[in-house]
Amino acid sequence: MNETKELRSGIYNKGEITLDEIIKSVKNNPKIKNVGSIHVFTGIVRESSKEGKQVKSMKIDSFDDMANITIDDICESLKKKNGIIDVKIVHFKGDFSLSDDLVYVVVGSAHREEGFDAIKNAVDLYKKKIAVWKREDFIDGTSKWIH
Amino acid sequence: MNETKELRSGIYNKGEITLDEIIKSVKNNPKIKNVGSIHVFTGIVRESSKEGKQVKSMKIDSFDDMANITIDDICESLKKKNGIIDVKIVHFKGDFSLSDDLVYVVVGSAHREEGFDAIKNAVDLYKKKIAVWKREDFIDGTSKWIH
Amino acid sequence: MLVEVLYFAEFKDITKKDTEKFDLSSKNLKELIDLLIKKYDPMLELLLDKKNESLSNNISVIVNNKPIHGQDVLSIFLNEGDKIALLLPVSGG
Amino acid sequence: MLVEVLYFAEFKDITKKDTEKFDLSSKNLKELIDLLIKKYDPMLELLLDKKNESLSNNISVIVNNKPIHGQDVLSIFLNEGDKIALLLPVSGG
Repeated sequence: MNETKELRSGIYNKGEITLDEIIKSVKNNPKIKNVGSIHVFTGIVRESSKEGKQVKSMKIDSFDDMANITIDDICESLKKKNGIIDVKIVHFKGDFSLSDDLVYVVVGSAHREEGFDAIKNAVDLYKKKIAVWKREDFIDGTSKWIH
Repeated sequence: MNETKELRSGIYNKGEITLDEIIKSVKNNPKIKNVGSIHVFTGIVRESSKEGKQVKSMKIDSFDDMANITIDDICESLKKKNGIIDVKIVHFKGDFSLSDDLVYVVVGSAHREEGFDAIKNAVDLYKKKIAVWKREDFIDGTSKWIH
Repeated sequence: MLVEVLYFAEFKDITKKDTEKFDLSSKNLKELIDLLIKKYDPMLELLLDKKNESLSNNISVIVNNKPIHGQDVLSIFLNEGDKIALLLPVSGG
Repeated sequence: MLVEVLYFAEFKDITKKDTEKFDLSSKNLKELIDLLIKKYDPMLELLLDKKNESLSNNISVIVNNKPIHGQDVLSIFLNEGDKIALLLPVSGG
């Protein structure tokens, strides 16, 4: 009897899930024997904004219902590709300090080539599509929602 | 005072280091504030060999001295690329079961594009260059060193 | 007729609320947008295009978790209890 | 003159050893290869080319952790205490 429940992709509060738990969940996939590589992308808070302003902290807001639907769509569409066994996307919301983890994407693939393609794809898709917004709070006291 | 020592890339016995420790070491890099994404590749034991034979277990042998030199070279050359802040490669040796972790590659980069390129690069290079060999042990009792 | 507006990102910062109910007399989105702009000045620039005539191209309208597409979004009908979200372009972390 | 051979992969399986010392009378690699093949039959196929004349293209020679390149590898000189490794193509996990 395996007591580990499959971990649901989607929006979580900051720190509610560890990367380790997501990888363990991929390792519990019934098709894990077909997996030869596990790929991980972790987005973290960088100090320098795109315009070069110095970031002090970050706020992530999410329309959970819509974001969860889109995250599931992205994972399911990528799992249909040849050699992609599992895809998990966990995006956090809340208040973040420098270098805090914002998002985890984990892909289990038969061979590494498919895995590299799929994780890049997954990141591009969640950045464009899921109903999540980030606000950079700068050291000069100003703030900006990024679009 | 930060008591965490920088984790050395190289050859280790199976399970001697966890992925979590490597990621923590990247997060302790003095330039971590410049990092926006952390990329991970984990190679694990797949049940099906390239010729389709069913794998039961795997043996990894390593020429530690040479492999450690080459791993350092790969990490240092990639860290010279624009936007690449840290690169760690940990390759295990010993006896492995299905789905056991064989190797970790971790890249910390300013932006994700450089990170995706660098980790693919790192994996291609270690596969081609480091003095490590794998033997697949099949369920029919035969074995084969892969070259 | 009561409808509920869900606020995210800038809208949450402006209103300091997660959601808010509005009582509409007509049944279309335009009345709701007018009420929002009347109550919260900074919404004008976010919601309308430069001529203040139609919805900004930046805004996606979601009603009961369904995206609304089409040319004339302002004139779509709303129903009692609808949950409306007005979304600016997303920016995942 | 004693030299030490380091065994990896197939060579370790064949010899059941990590390292082994050999006493050479001449000072070149050819004598060592001949001794290895004489002691361990299966090494012939791994070490030499199809005509059994020169080292297989698959083999890289490492002496004291330095790769040896060049056309005529078999005639390179060895010194007392050298550590020699004969490597088949690598295959990281």
